[in-house]
Amino acid sequence: MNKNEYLSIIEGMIFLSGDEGISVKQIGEALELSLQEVMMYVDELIHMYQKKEVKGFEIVNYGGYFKMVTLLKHKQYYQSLFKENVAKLSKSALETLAIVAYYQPITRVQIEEIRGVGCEAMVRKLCAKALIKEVGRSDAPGRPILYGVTDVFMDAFQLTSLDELPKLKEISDDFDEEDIFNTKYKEKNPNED
Amino acid sequence: MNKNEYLSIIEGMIFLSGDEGISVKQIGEALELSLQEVMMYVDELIHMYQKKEVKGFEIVNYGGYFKMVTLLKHKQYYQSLFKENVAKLSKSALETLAIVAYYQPITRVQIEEIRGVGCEAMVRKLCAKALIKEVGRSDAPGRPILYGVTDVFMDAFQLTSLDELPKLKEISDDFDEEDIFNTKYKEKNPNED
Amino acid sequence: MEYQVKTEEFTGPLDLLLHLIKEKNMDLLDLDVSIICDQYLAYIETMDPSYLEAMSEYLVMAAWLIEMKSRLLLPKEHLDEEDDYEEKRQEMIRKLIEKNQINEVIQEFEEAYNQRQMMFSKMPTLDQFSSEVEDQLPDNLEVYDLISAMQKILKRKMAQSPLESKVARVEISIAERCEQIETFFSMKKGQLVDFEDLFDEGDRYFAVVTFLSVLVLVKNQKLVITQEENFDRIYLKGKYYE
Repeated sequence: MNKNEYLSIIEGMIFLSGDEGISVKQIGEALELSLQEVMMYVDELIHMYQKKEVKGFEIVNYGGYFKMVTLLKHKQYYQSLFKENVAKLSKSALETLAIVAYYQPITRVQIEEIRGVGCEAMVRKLCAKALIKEVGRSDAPGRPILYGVTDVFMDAFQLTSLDELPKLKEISDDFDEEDIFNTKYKEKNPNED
Repeated sequence: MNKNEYLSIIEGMIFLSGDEGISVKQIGEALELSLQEVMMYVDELIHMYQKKEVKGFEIVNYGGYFKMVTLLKHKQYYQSLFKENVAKLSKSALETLAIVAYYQPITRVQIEEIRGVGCEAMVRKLCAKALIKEVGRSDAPGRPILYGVTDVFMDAFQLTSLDELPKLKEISDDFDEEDIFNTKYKEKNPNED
Repeated sequence: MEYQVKTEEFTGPLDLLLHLIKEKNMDLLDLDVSIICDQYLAYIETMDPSYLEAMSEYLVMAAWLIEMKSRLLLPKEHLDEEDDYEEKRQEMIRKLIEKNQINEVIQEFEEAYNQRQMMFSKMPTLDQFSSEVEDQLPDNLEVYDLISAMQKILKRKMAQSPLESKVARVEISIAERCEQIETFFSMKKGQLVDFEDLFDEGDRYFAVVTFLSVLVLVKNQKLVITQEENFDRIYLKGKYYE
């Protein structure tokens, strides 16, 4: 089988997999190719799509699953074909998801500590939305459930891997014990109080 | 909008229409083009696909509906891709199982209505795997068989009761800004999850 | 000070604290508990008390801030107390920093999410290729599999229903189907088309409507039917393009 043949079949596989997507491993097993070979072909395919002049959809990699999606810039034309379907996430939901993504695996109590509010209902809801799931149990007393993000999450936020999460802003270097002690007795500004 | 732009959007529309396909009329209405114009573009698109060197799928016209289908000559590779094996249940199997678990007792026709595709083979398969079983007959005309999940199903998903599944309402509900009002503050107890 | 505060603007008391600190142009690391405590209380007073449950979380923080402030006012004789205060203050700063870090990236998260909502894909079409090799069940199934499968179905039910969806097609009229078939043949430019090609898709109703439509089109002299011999394949041709 020559290269174009492999590329064609892989293109067909990604096409068939639809919104579920397909992993390098699945393709490799079906075609009896090594992961490296599959990666090479998929990369080439993605590259070919990037160069296309007529392009109604492109190949993306969300959480290790390759799938075809239409282009953002054409959204208005497709929207007329679909019913309104934008599911909004609330600020609290986004916040909780971000915390799980950065700190996973994480217990509910740990999430609550960072958010400063109770999260029981929210955690249950995000599980029901398949955006987070149980990934194990902590060794802490009571063996609380540990949560992590899912492939549904990776897709919903267009992430290939968690390495792509926006970097958290560095805490400035001068944040050490010394400084905090030194600033403690700062004079109050009478205008401010 | 130039020609390539039109071609791209129409390609995207045919892609999105999936198995159902899309008619010239539907495309014309969405893009505010005459039927003649749409036909010209679609013809050109089909022609472009014919010339492709890497081609996993092509555009066909079945009875007035344009759709993309994979090539017959690649069939064997797709079959080995979607073979079900010990390592995983297919997504269609999981979808059917989820529907039975949530809506049981349920007839095959009802499952099909929810999934939007025929499920006869799948229902038979899941019965053979003892994941679902007949639990009675519906009063509807023809007295169709009602299906429900089995103990094997409960074991496989490590469930003790179906109540452990999130409520359907939680799965389908939108997030809203009310979230924070639903979470009660609880005294933090280090021993508690 | 005229505050117009709604609890919905904040996801919790820490959010409100951060907001106040920013408003006062205060450095997080130099957090002055005394000032921020007064600000916080002023805010709380303007909150809508009807959201009692949400308010309670803000009140717990208020009580804690007041406690911190009162410790500051006490004579600083007992070193132990002093250390305790500083410890708590640092803990608070650490929490605020973590919360702030998350707040800073949330917008990016939201943008990615909203964009993705506007990028569409098709339903997987795997069933036709699916075959079975083993009867055994995988041992790594989890409830998540069911939930995400259900999510997909619901999402599809909401999203993937084109305006003229399957339901609409089931109710297609003969006139509509005639128009589709005519369009189809006008693109075939006089080629012969296998009669059965028109019946590739759809249910029985669709087939009946298609059959009747073909008869109508033939009657109206838009289509020509040809068949070489009895029981041979039937071919159709658009008459207009002859």
